[in-house]
Amino acid sequence: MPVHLIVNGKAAQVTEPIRLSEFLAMRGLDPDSVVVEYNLAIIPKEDLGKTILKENDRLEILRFVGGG
Amino acid sequence: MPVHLIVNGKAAQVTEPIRLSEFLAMRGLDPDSVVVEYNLAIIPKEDLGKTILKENDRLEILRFVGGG
Amino acid sequence: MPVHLIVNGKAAQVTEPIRLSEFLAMRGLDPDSVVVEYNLAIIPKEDLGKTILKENDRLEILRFVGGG
Amino acid sequence: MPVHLIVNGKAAQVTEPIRLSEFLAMRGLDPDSVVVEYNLAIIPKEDLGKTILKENDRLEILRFVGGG
Amino acid sequence: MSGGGEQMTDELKIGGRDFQSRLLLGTGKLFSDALIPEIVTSSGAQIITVALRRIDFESETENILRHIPRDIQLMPNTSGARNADEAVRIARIARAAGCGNLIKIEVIADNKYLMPDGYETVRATEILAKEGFIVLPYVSPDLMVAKRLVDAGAAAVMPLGAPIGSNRGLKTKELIRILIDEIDLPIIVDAGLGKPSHACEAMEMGADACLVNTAIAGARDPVAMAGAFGKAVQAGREAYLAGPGTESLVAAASSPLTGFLHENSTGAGRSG
Amino acid sequence: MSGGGEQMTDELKIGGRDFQSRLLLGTGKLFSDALIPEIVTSSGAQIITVALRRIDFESETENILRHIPRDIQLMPNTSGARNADEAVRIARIARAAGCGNLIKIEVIADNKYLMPDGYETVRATEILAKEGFIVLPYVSPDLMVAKRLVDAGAAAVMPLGAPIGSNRGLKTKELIRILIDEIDLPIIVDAGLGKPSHACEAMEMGADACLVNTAIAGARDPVAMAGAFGKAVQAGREAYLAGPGTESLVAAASSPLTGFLHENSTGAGRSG
Amino acid sequence: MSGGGEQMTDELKIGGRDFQSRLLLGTGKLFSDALIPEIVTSSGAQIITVALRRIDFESETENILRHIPRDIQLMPNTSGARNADEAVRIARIARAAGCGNLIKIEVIADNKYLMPDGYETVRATEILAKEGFIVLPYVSPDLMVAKRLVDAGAAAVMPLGAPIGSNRGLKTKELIRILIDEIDLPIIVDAGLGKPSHACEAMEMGADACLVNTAIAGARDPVAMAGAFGKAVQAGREAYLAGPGTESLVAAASSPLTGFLHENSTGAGRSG
Amino acid sequence: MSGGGEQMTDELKIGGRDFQSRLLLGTGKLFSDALIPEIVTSSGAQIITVALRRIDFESETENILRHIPRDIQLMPNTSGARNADEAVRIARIARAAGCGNLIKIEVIADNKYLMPDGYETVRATEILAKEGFIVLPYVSPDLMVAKRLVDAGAAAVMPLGAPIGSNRGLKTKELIRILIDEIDLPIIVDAGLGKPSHACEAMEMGADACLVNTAIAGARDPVAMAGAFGKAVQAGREAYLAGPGTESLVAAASSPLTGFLHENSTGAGRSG
Repeated sequence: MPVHLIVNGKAAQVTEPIRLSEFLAMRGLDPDSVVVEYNLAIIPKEDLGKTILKENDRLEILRFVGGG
Repeated sequence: MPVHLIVNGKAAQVTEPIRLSEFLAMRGLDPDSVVVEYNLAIIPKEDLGKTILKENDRLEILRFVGGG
Repeated sequence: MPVHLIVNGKAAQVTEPIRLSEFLAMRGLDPDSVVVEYNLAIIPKEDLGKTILKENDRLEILRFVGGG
Repeated sequence: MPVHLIVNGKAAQVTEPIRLSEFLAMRGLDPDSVVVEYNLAIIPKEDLGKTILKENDRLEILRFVGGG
Repeated sequence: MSGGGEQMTDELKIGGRDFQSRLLLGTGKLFSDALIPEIVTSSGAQIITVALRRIDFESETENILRHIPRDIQLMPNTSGARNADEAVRIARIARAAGCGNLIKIEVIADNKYLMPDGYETVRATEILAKEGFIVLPYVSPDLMVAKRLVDAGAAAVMPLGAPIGSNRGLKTKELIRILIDEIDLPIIVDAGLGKPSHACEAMEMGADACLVNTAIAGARDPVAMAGAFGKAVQAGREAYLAGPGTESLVAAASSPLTGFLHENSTGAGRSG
Repeated sequence: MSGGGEQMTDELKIGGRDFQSRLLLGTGKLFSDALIPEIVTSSGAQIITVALRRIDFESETENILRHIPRDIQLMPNTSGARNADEAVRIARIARAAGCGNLIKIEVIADNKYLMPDGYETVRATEILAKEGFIVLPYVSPDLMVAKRLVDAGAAAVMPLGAPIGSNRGLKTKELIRILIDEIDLPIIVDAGLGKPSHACEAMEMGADACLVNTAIAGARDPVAMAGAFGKAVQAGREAYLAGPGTESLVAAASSPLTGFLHENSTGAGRSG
Repeated sequence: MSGGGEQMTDELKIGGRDFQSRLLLGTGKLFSDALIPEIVTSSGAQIITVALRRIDFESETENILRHIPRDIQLMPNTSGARNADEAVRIARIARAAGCGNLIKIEVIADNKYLMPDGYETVRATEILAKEGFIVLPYVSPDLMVAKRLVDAGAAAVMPLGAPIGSNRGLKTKELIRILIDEIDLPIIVDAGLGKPSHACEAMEMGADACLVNTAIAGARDPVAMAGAFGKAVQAGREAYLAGPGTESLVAAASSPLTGFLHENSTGAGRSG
Repeated sequence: MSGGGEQMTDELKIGGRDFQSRLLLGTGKLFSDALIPEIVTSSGAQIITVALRRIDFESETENILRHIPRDIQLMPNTSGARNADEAVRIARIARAAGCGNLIKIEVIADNKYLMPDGYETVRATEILAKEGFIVLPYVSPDLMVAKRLVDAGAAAVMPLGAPIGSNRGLKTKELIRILIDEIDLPIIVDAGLGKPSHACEAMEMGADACLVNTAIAGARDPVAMAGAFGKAVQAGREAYLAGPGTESLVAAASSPLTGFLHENSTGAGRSG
């Protein structure tokens, strides 16, 4: 059963409840270079494998970029 | 019996309960050229004769001056 | 016999020796609105009719224009 | 017989015709630290001993100082 | 901020009233209030600020109002106020005293540079606008404060050009320019203008008016200086409406570029 | 360099004639010479420059002089001259043409910035002053050149504020200030003034007059801009005579420093 | 704001850490983040700002952090925040991401001039300082806002010199001077500095540091420009500590005033 | 006037010799000549001016030359000269005294502002260049004088930024800019630079070098100030070569314009 998510403000879905670390891997993202906010809470790198995505979860996947 | 007042932030007194208009006259002030705040309420010129000073009244007697 | 002139820095000629006033008229110029230098001498308006152009004369015909 | 000189614009005199090098020594000046103009000609250091002061000579004794 | 249009109808609108003059006068520090009528005449000013102070029983001073011509619009200020509440209290007294409902908000808690407090000024503006005052707040030229003043119901925004009384000129030009561009209210440059050329420059940039006090009161001849400011403000306004030409880094001849007597001249310069 | 005195008699003296207006006008680059009468009226100018050029037989152009009101003092310039001799020649032609003996010397050999040649200008001034001309030389603001112009018999010195036609303003203030202080002739700032505030500032510094051309001719509305310059020059002059106050780095209250309602207040600031 | 003292120990103290360099770098708009190490080296900077943004899944972009040398102090900014709450949220994410507790508050709701919102900035500063952040707020140079930031627990105040990215220079000098005089926190001029001379001037006035981004990123050679800014900031700081001489309106000979060969000379000038 | 190119080879060429430093030092008004070695070291200067004066038999003063390091290029000036002939005489004495053939021409007849005399300076340059001197004339920033100096054989042109010793800064920017653009010789700004930022700005504009005296000698700590000027001149030079970005009237975000957390954001601003 598909899981519906809001990722960076847009609708997204995965086919089954997977771990956050798996989601990042699917998107080709290195956990070391992103910051993940999961339902408004920041997830430490070491906990990415413990969190399992469920219906209506909201994800913000962020990165540091150049800024002044 | 003397009446104690605070006039422009300083202690003052009159020997008996008098009218505001009389108080101004005693101080040599023309009612047309001052603004009187009596216990935080502004007293219209025409009411200066109706107000009788009583113990602990607070008066602010003000005037317009040059300002930028 | 043609008369060769230098007018405002350029070669010009007239078919015969004519007066300066006639030359101006041929060019459609009002003597009142121009200044004429004839062989480096300024010709007063009243003398324009007295001066007869001859071979190799140099004319500067000038006018006042806007300037700062 | 005294010799009259103009030294740096002022009258001066020495009791007898002496050498420029002697004159400098009398004034306590190190020949290495001054520049001497003798009757409008600059005297090289090595010639200071060859020049003998005579009546009406004009001397400029100069030095380098701070300047911008 | 202002549009252009026919000069005939180029009026400053404040609180529903039209003013021909774009110079507002402060009356502080004059060596005699008796100069006011002459200063009003020479400057052409139609709006004048006054302050409210406690009577000093020890010294006899006159009422300044008797020197101010009848047809002049009074604009009491709230000087002396250190926060919004004090400013509101002063405004109410001034109105009750019959000075009308125009009020210049001035909230200052800094004694050295007399810099206004934008936050408290917004608060006071909000309260007084609701009570029907025509509120002209004196502020630092800060865009976000100005936007809040718009929301609070201000009738104009009065940014400072330099500290009060410093005569230093239009030192905050960069920020005032932004207010003129972004704020849809009259922008009146207040404080710091020390010479007529400063006021003229503010007007050329598109400011809607200038308020001047110290530069006039501190001149050797205040009446003549008031006249000078009046003309300079008008000059700046007219220049703004006339649409100035552009600047260029190199020269551009003002006399024709054909040479005077040089064949094929591509131009020997000439001036203007 | 002028003193002060009663405004009634505050006139600009050039070559023995008195002028009420301290704004001189250039006439180059106007889109129509027919604007001149209106520009003269709006600006109040009494002295106007014109240039002399070869007739172009191909294009019909009018004589500018017919647009210049009778009572205006003409001041032909020597634009186009690259050296003293050419300037002298132009001056003589202009006088012979009946334009009077006022002449603006302009000797320029630089085509990009149109910077005047001080050395040749001094030479031309010397020759023409001896011939009875009233000579107004246009120069860079160089003190030693100005001193030589005094010796050469100039009637005024006209330093540039910025390159001709650049509209950049009073960029040479520092050097013009020195001329005003040291040269005992009228100092007329010529070239570069782009806005009325620039001219106003020059006058406040003590310049005796300003000559403006491009800033007026290049405005969207030259007549209105001329009026603005006229007022600004007057404002600056009046401010100079009125004796401006001094600048200060900190604030100086313009409303009284006793607080409004604070006991023992040493003063909460207030504005102006 | 800083005192003087031995240059050996002239360090910028921010949040309990000492920095030798007084130039802070922004990293926006570089054509390649790979330039960062060279820019850091040439400039000597020890504090660097970064921003936080959503991943764009469509375009592959690198993590900027891998280009930033280990010993550099990161200072994330809250750009993108339109109010205090958003700024607080970004700050918390940045800290959670391991960037340390230094945070530059930037709250902007104006899209044209990018002017910061002082009111919201004070609010965010208050919240974050309580949570243990070292807060460096970016603001307009307003004294009363700066005083509130002191009360709110800011570690420094960062006033703008001109709008972000405008390269216009130290246009708010007049107001920054007041902050330097009155605020007992490091004053770091941020935004608008377009050339090394602008940063140098800020430091000479007594600013404690400068933050530069656009002027370096937009140069033809950003590495060389970063070096130039590094030297200029140091030069300005050293000049401030060295105690500059005073200005004078007239000249003061730098060579001795006795004439060279003139009897009784009271001095023919000479230069420097 | 210089091109760009590799910094390795970015040298100032004067009279056939290459200099790495672009800061020239004056030595007047130091409270002790014994400071010179330290000032030379801190500033990195390689060219130093000295003046020539009559011995004062009443007061014992040292020879300044013994304080000037061996490898430094001396540049005597002709201060005290009031005309070309005197300048020529001083130059010849200086050379005869073994100071080499570099000479700074300085001809001044004005005692208040110490403004140089361009005409006499050109004459002296002509004579001395023919005699094999490397001539560096100090002048007002006048384009036509500078052109004559080129023709006269000058090795550089040294325009003033403000009156000698005034510390007023780069007040003649507008005119120096023109020299830099038009004159094909090194332009060395001399006189008036009061702070490192002034020198930095001159270099950013493209000046080839700066000569500083009073600002260093008059500082509380001349050695530190000399160091500051050295760095500022280098910073300005590097910035010039690095190609600064352009100025803009509005802001340009330095952090990315996508919002932080706003869907479809067209950008909430952010700084730099």
